[in-house]
Amino acid sequence: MASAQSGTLYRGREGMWSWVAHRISGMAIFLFLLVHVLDTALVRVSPEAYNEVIGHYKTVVFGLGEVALVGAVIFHALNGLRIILVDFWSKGTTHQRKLFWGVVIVWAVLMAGFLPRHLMHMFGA
Amino acid sequence: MQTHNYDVVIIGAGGAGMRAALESSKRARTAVVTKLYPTRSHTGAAQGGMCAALANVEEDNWEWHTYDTVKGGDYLVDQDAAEVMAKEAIDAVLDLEKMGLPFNRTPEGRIDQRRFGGHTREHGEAPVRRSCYAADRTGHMILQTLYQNCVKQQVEFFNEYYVLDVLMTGDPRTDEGVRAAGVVTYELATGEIHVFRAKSIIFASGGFGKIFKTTSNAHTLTGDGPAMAFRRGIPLEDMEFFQFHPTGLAGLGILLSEAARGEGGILRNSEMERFMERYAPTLKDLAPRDVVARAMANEVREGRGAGPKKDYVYLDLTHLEPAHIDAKLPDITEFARTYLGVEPYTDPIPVFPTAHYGMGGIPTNIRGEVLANATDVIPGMYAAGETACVSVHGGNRLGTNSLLDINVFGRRAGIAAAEHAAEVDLPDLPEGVETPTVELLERLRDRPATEDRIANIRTDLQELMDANVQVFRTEETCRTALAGITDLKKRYETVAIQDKGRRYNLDLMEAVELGFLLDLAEIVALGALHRKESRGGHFREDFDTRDDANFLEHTMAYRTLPGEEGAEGTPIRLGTKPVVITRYEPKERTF
Amino acid sequence: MTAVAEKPQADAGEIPSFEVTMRIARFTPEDDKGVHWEDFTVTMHGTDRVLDALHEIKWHIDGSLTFRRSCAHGVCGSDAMRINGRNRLACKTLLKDLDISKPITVEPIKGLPVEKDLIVDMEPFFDSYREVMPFLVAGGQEPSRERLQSAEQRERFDDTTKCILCAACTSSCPVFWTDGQYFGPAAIVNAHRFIFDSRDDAGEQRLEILNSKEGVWRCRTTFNCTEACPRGIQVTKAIAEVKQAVIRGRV
Amino acid sequence: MSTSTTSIPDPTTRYRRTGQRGLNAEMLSWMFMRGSGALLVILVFGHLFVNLWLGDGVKGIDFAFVGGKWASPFWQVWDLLMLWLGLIHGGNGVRTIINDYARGDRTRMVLKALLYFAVVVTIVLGTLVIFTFDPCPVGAEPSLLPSFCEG
Ligand SMILES: Cc1cc2nc3c(=O)[nH]c(=O)nc-3n(C[C@H](O)[C@H](O)[C@H](O)COP(=O)(O)OP(=O)(O)OC[C@H]3O[C@@H](n4cnc5c(N)ncnc54)[C@H](O)[C@@H]3O)c2cc1C
Ligand code: HEM
Ligand code: SF4
Ligand code: F3S
Ligand code: FES
Repeated sequence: MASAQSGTLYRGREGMWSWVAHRISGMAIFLFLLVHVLDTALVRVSPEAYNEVIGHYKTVVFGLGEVALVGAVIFHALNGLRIILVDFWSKGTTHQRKLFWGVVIVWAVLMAGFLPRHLMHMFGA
Repeated sequence: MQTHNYDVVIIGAGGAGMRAALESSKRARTAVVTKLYPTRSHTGAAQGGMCAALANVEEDNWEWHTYDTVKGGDYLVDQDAAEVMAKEAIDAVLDLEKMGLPFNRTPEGRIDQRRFGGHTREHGEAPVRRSCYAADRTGHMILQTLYQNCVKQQVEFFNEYYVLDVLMTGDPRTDEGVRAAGVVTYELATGEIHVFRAKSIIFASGGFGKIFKTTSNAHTLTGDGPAMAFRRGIPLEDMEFFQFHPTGLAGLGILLSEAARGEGGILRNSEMERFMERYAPTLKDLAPRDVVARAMANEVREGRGAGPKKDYVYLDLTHLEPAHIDAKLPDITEFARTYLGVEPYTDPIPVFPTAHYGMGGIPTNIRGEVLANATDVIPGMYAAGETACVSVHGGNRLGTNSLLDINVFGRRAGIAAAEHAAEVDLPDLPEGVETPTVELLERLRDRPATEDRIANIRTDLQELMDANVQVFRTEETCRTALAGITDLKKRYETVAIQDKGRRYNLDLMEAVELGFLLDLAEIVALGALHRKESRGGHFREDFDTRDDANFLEHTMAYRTLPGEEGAEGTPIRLGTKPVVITRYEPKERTF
Repeated sequence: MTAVAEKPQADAGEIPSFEVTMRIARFTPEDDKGVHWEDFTVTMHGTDRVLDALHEIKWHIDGSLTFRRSCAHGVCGSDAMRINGRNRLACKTLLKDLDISKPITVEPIKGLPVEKDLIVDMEPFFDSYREVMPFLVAGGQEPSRERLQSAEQRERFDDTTKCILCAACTSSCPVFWTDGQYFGPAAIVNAHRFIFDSRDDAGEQRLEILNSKEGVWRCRTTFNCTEACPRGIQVTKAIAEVKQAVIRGRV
Repeated sequence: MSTSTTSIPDPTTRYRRTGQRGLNAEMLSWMFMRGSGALLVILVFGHLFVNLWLGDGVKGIDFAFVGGKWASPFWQVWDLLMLWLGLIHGGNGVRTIINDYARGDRTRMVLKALLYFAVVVTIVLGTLVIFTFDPCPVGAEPSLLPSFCEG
């Protein structure tokens, strides 16, 4: 019996890709959250330990990671709201595609606001 | 090989088959054997509606309906059958409603009704609103509703099993006391042969429109039922009567329901003239199909066709409100958009007659029992639907009467088959009943490769039939067709298939189906040659009037016995059967 | 008459013929080649559909190419397949609407076991359908005439009556691909058809059936089903309505 | 041969299911995802806003900053809610993902066990930290501590 899974990638549209992104971002945030709680727990060990670990967050690599994380959180949150609208608002399903592009635009705006400031904090004066 | 024992075996799961199954499975152990998943049956393609004199929107009664049916069928209708159908139509519609069919509704919440070609009040005075409908998806809803109820009743289906042979206890042409015994089937998924023993068999295998090239019929409508019945010695009735539906999408044959005209659509020629006013002053665009189809073909012949090749006319809906079109004709307007790129709101749709419905088929009486000849029945054999010829459609079927036919006579056949099964024992089958089928398949499968293809033969057949046995026929064209078919049959004897596998061998099945088509096409052409008159869907240019003195009778085509000589060098012997006339004496048809 | 002066622009056969390459996922259970791509180049015409191209191949090049089809105009639901990565009916997809400069990929629908070439096993699909009680259950005294239903009540479930059980939706659903137990959009659509029928009395039973582990909650609103449905049914909307009905505990 | 008429079972029997009335786990989980999601929007954005936007952004985060926040019961409750909701929401989401992709019952069991373990440990740990947190641990280098520790 042939595998049912073979073949080309399914060419879904906004609905499918937003779901993929939602899933990936959710998973990423969750993993980060696990780590984040652990590192925050270091405040119980000693201020030095905490500050040392948290110091890593202030490096460039982590700074960029932070950007990705914030991007993921914002997307996940906005798209989560879109999903809630699709589920509970009677016109949500009709407008899902518009809602998706709304999410993208709001995401871009928020990121555009956050990025310069964050980078400024990271590298800046 | 596997053997199954049932009381009733139903061949086909279209409207007729499933309506029969709903009755029969309540009363007897029933198997429905179908080459398609039930919901793929072509009943689902029917659009316009199903007539019954419910009188929900205006005065109507079943006698007017009977009259219209008889007149529409050009008096070749068996009037006892037409009465049964028109009378039981009302319950048939109400039954479907109770089963859940979502009919369109009147403001009072009753089943809505609309006009349809040939349906009139007061014996032809004016069009009447008689067709019960669900948008332009009535057939779809009927098929779904029947399937849903089969699921509810847990009817046993054998899906994608091809019935390839029917078994009786003898040969109905020669033996006495012949009765039904079973069917031989081919399981598509495995290539295995299954024999179903049965006390009653119901043919409900649909039409055979694929003998023509331009047709509204599905690829799978290859007349398997009538062809295998014929090969086993059962006669076929009135096969020369084939209906050409006026409004097929030009070049494609996809149907645009008569409901388009029922809702106000108008046929126009290249000069945008409403030409039906000339051919049928009273009913105009809603005259019976044979009249309209011929009028259209005539416009094209006389040079008033539209398009670059001047080979079609227009169906004009542009004067209708888009909202009205969307509510009442959503699917067919979508067909025009999808397949021809025409926007029906603003542009007229190119249409031309398309082969649509075979009035003829396996002869039955009003209980659905199959006839061995003009008088005797074969106990345990039943037929219903397009495959059968009761004959309620005579020379020309009225729109909506087929969905009615499958429900009324499907039900009758189902009940009769189950009742018969309760009274008799399962007949014994000798060893090796499947051998002819196995040999047929092996022959097709094992032939050495050839240049020629099954598809080429089929295309040649369809083009031959379109050119010679379509809306207009003459002695000469019928003879051309017969000679052509003889040649094609020779080619068919040697042609090879390519797929040699066992599982899902549709290549092989198409080859078998072509064999059926060739047999049926020959019967159609021979019948057309011999009926030297014009009546209903059969129009002979060399005999352009109806001739009741000589031809007010059904044609019966029998397969010749070994050694017997057939008509015109074919393996077919022609006979007749009287038409049942109860109260409507034949009159000239005017519309 | 409004249309007298107008000339329709589209004519069958007007668009010239063209060459197109069909890249088809082949699988024969009787050899050990597994699933593999095969290319066929055919000459097609104006209004030809993908189904016509498949026929051209089957009838004139390779008779063993196997696929289901019947009505050839999008009403029987036989020929759902994955064309250029999306589920469509082959008989409703015009070649000229695809990019014919590249090969057109044709694969069986996803998530159901492939039996041969483009044919999949439909039984799991129909099993789910049968499980949602897809039939009218009307209690009470059987009326002698029809049951009354207002035009608005009839309109309430009109969309979902159009389903032709082609499986394009269910086999486009990412949840169904990974979890074949999920009822799938088609079954929910057909439950919706009865849940919202004013004549029906078994809505609560159906809601119960769909309020299960493999029921409506598995749907993650990816909308692939809605995009795939050849009948234009608002599938995700129907699912959302069923979810709401389950939450409220009634229709 | 006895192929007499067979009795046909009542079609509705097959469908008379017992149990599973009203609420069930999948539905609760579905509603919870939406409810917690909506709350998390406020919590997470508030958190990000305060931590990454106000003041010096990420640069400003250190023991003193955290200590300063948790001195206030408001932020304690805020972070606690965020911790619980976030982890249960995320954990439930990952559970769905595991259900979707894990082939075979064993893998699924193992993965889910790991997940539940991680979620429980993290929640317990996080809760403890928030409540037992001492912003001014004795003996720590004073410069690292929040300003109010002095004296
Ligand atoms: C496009 C179109 C529109 C129409 N519109 C209307 C309308 O508006 N009103 C109206 O009254 N009529 C209409 N008709 C006519 C009507 O729909 C058909 O005549 C009728 O539905 C036939 O039903 P049936 O049950 O006899 O056959 P079908 O529905 O064709 O079913 C045939 C069944 O037989 C099975 N079968 C065939 N061969 C075999 C075999 N060898 N072994 C096993 N199974 C087999 C098939 O699988 C199928 O299940 C229309 C027809 C068409 C084509
Ligand atoms: C910030 C506000 C948030 C909102 C509005 C939100 C919303 C949602 C919603 C509605 C779902 C359900 C999706 C579905 O059923 O299809 C979901 C799933 C999920 N969320 Fe969130 N969420 C948020 C924050 C988080 C956080 C902080 C995490 C990580 C800890 C997270 C991890 C997940 C995961 C892993 C899934 C499962 C994804 C899937 O099944 O595909 N979410 N979220
Ligand atoms: S809902 Fe649409 S896609 Fe799904 S089976 Fe029905 S018709 Fe096909
Ligand atoms: S594709 Fe699947 S996830 Fe839901 S919206 Fe359609 S059922
Ligand atoms: S062949 Fe019937 S839907 Fe395509």
